[in-house]
Amino acid sequence: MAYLTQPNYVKYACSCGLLKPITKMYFCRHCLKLRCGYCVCHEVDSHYCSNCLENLPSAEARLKKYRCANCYDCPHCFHTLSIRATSVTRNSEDGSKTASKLYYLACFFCRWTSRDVGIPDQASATGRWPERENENSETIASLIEYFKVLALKERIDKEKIFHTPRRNFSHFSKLGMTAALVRKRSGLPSLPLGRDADLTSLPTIVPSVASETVEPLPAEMFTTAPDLTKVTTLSQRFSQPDIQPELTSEMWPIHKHLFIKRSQRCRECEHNVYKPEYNPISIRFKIQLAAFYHIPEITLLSIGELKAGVPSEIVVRLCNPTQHLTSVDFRPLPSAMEEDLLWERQVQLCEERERKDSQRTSLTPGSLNTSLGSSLTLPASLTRQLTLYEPPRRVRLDVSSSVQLPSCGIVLPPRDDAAEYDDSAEKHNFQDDPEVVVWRKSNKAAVKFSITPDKTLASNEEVKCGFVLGYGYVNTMAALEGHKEPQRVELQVKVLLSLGTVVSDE
Amino acid sequence: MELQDIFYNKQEYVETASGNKVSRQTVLCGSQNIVLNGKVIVQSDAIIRGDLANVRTGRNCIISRNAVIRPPFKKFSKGVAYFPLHMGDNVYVGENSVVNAAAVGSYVFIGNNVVIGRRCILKDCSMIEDNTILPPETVVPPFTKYSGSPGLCVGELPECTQDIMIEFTRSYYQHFVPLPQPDKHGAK
Amino acid sequence: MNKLKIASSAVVCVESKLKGTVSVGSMTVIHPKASVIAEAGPIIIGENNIIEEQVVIMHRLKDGEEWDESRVLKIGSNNVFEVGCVVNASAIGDHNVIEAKSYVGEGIEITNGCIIGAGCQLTVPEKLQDNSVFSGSSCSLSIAPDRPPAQTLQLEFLSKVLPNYHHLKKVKKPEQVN
Amino acid sequence: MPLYEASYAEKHAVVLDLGIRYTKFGFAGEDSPRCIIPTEIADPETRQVRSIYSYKDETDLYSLLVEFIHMLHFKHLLVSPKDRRVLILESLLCPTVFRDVLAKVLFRHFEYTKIELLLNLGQYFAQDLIIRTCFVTPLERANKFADKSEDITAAPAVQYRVDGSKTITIPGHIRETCHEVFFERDSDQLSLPNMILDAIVKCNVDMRKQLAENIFLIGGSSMTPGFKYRLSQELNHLLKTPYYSNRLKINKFKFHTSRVKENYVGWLGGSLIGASDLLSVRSLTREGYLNNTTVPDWCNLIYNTKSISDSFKWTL
Repeated sequence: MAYLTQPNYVKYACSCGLLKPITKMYFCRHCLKLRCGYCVCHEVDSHYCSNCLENLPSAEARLKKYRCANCYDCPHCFHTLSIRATSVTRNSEDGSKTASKLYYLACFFCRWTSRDVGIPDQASATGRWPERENENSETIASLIEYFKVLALKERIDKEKIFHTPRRNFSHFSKLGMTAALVRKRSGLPSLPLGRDADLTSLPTIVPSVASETVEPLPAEMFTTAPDLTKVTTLSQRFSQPDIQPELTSEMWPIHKHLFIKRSQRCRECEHNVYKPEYNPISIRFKIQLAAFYHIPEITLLSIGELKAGVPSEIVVRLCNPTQHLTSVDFRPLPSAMEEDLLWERQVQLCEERERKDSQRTSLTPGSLNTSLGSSLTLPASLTRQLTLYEPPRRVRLDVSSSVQLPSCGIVLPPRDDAAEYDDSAEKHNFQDDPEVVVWRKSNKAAVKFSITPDKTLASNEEVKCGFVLGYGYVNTMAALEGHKEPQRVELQVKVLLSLGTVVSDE
Repeated sequence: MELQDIFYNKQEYVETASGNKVSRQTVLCGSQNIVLNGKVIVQSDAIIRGDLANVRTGRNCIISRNAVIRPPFKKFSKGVAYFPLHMGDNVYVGENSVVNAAAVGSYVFIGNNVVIGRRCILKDCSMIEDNTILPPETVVPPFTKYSGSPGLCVGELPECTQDIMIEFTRSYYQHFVPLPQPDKHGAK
Repeated sequence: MNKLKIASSAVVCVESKLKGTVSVGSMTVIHPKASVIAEAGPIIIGENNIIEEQVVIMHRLKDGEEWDESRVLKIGSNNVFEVGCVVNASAIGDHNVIEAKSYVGEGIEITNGCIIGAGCQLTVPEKLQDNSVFSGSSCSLSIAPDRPPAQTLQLEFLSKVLPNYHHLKKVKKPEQVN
Repeated sequence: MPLYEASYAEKHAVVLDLGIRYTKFGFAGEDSPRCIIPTEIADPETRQVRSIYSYKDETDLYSLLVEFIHMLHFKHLLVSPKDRRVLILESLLCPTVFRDVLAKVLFRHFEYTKIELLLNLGQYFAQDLIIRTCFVTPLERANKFADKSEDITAAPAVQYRVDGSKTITIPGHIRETCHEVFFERDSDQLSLPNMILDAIVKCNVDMRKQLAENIFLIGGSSMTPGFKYRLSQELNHLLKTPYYSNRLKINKFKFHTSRVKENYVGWLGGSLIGASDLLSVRSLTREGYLNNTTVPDWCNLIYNTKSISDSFKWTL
């Protein structure tokens, strides 16, 4: 839990240069590199409602504007509204009384109800609540049409400048209605009708008329104070961007915004590092390559008293989460200059890759205009897009202490879930140096080493130390990809420990 | 940072055969209706209202000081009913928190001073931050973090939350040890 | 003078703490671990109230004051005090809901039909408007069109079930406690 | 069926208006933004909420923007940003650093395909006075209370509740004067009405009358009650001062009334453009970005070439 509530004492350097706790990192089994939420590509996997926990297929979700059809949020406090029933007795025509139930929406937090704003009670609990229409949507739709024609006109004018007219340059005009239908079906805004459309007849729009008279404020503004319980707050207004009610009596229930499940993809090899199951309540995964399950975890166990310039002992616990025996060793961090060089090399690699990629795509690197021209002829997605890479950052390990690392490597046995229930103390025959290994327990080992906070540190300044952790990793992917034996590789990761602040001498 | 040892007074706690450690300073009303499924810690002044309806917790749960576990009620046209409250495995309930939920999944973290309103449903691998007020009937989906008043989703939890919670509750149990008794083993 | 007066139909669990002169009206339920502390003067609790566990209702003695039999804190009827709320109000009317872990400071007069939302901390001395609803981290105020419904059904259930599990405080006639 | 697939793969363009205080974000071709949220994000390191514009340097801005746009996509819009087109509405006074970093974030981090930058969107609707640079930083709520008239008797005070522990009394004169900042004449003669008149003075004589009769106010601040009234009063007043009366031969001002809420008119303009085909003609593609690594800027002469100005004129 330390990971959920405490500050992150132990950080690993991701291959993109950022420092993150191990729980927020991934390990790409294909590139054998660490990734983090920052340097993977996030994709929306599925949409679901956080209240009814129902999945919505993405096409349907898009149609519903990514909101749940059945669940509503309170427009007052944004908590989910509950449906409440009241029973009413109605006098039917023959004089007998029939009891029936009527439903309304109520917020159990701020006690707002749909009755407050005059929404009539509904006869069925799942009944469709009345919706408000944006009164401007029609005007805006006609404006959109107008602009499409304008834009098309301009495009054709441009073409006259840049290209000699070509027949059938547009895929859409070639297929005419079919293409339009396809677009419509996929829920995209329809494109202009094509070059053959009659450009002389612009859709008529009513131009806005300016007026000289401006309404002054009503006189009550200066005499009566507004009742704050009846005026909405800014966040209440902005929760309904199209209506933006100013009075609480105009607030309507808001369709609950959907939540998403995301999958994450390594940008380098395009394999998924994380893919959730479709079911919103499932906590399982289709693909789960969290670093937590692949690289040795380091936890701080104890820290001696930290005084500037005085050596102190720290104990860390190493844990091997994999099913394979591994060995770890400690190496000093590269110097600032080496780090600079490493980083420059990385950036260069990234640029090279980009250059190669851009040569591979059919487009010749040219001016802005050529790319303009090409995007005219082909819809963007028809060509394989050129990828831009994000250059890694320089790892910023600002350590403020020197470390005396253990010189020997440490072997960590594989993870054994059954060991948790096995109370008989297992005996490993590891030849450990008692000066290094404090204790061992199944796949874990506690290791101590000495650090010396820099002499220059004032009291209350933070002590950080770092090292490079080398570890063996058994690549089972290789076995799947046709190699007979799982490949054993030696990997490295830079680790930064935040040890707390220097104690003053008094 | 690994948990430090948490000491308790040996006289104050009762340890059951299944490893539950329950303080004598708690109010377990209707104890015949309360099931603690093993290695559960119930700390001083916690209240579990088994008299209202059944309460069942999974393995390796921690119920901190002053927490109240209280089955929720619902009004019907003919009367009220209290619903049983089920809690999964490896759940942590922080100090001074009130849990009125209908269901709490496994690997759930509830911070200190939290109010979980009536009939809330906390799904597996979710987290409620300190001082959150979760209004009645809130549903907290997996891998989300709720905070504020009213509690709203403020973030996501790491994908390995399940193992983080297992690790945490297990090590909490391991570090929850009786005070060393100086008269008997003064040396240690 | 510590006098305890409990109406015969009231349910007051033994694990609750009543201190000072407290009178509990009929059908009122006091859960275990609730405290009603009358320091400055008597507390008179009306009918059909629910006082849940860890609730603290305090009639606090201010500096330099002494017990005054005539300084009564009156709590009306049909109020619900939810788990862990702390109430130092100077008066409480009827049909109020003081939700879990809320705090009502001294000098506040709770009228009728008010809801103090969970976790709200009210400290400015004032007389609340009828049907005030406070909620959220900033204690935003709105005025409800009507008061919250009475918890009659819950009271019925509790007064049936609690005696099966708890020893009750019963006082036939005013009892002298040292 | 390449065409069929293509149109499936083609994604809805998004329109982003990063205001100083509030950000409007939504899909092109829709009548209102999907969300209006404060332009701020919790700093990934310190968890402190910071405005995007409070950046210290380029790297800082880069991380803030990455976090912010990530949040916009995965919490509000719920679509993947990859291979999407985005239309950015930017202020005239947007710093170059901000533009460049934004482009870098969008292309490199989120892998957008195309970015379109738009300036001054009001034009197509009516006329070109855009009040979006000014934002008062009062109590948020002050927006609601303040009023603009020059009446001398102060409006009644308002009791504003802050938490359960404090009540703030907002005196009437504050309610009335907190927006005075727009109308104050400082040493540079830069009050809002001055700026409007100066803009008109700088225009061609033939256009002046037309401009003055087509004032269109957009931006959240112009939504305060009485704003328009006060502005018209001020304008008419200033017109009578010798400075302007010598230069301007206008006798009246006319205002347009927006059909939608003023604070997202700018966004709506973007949405209209985004829905049309203009986007594909005038946008900056990944390839273009790779070759130049700069973003076209209206004030940079390289980009402000004749052909583009021509087409702008044409659309006017």
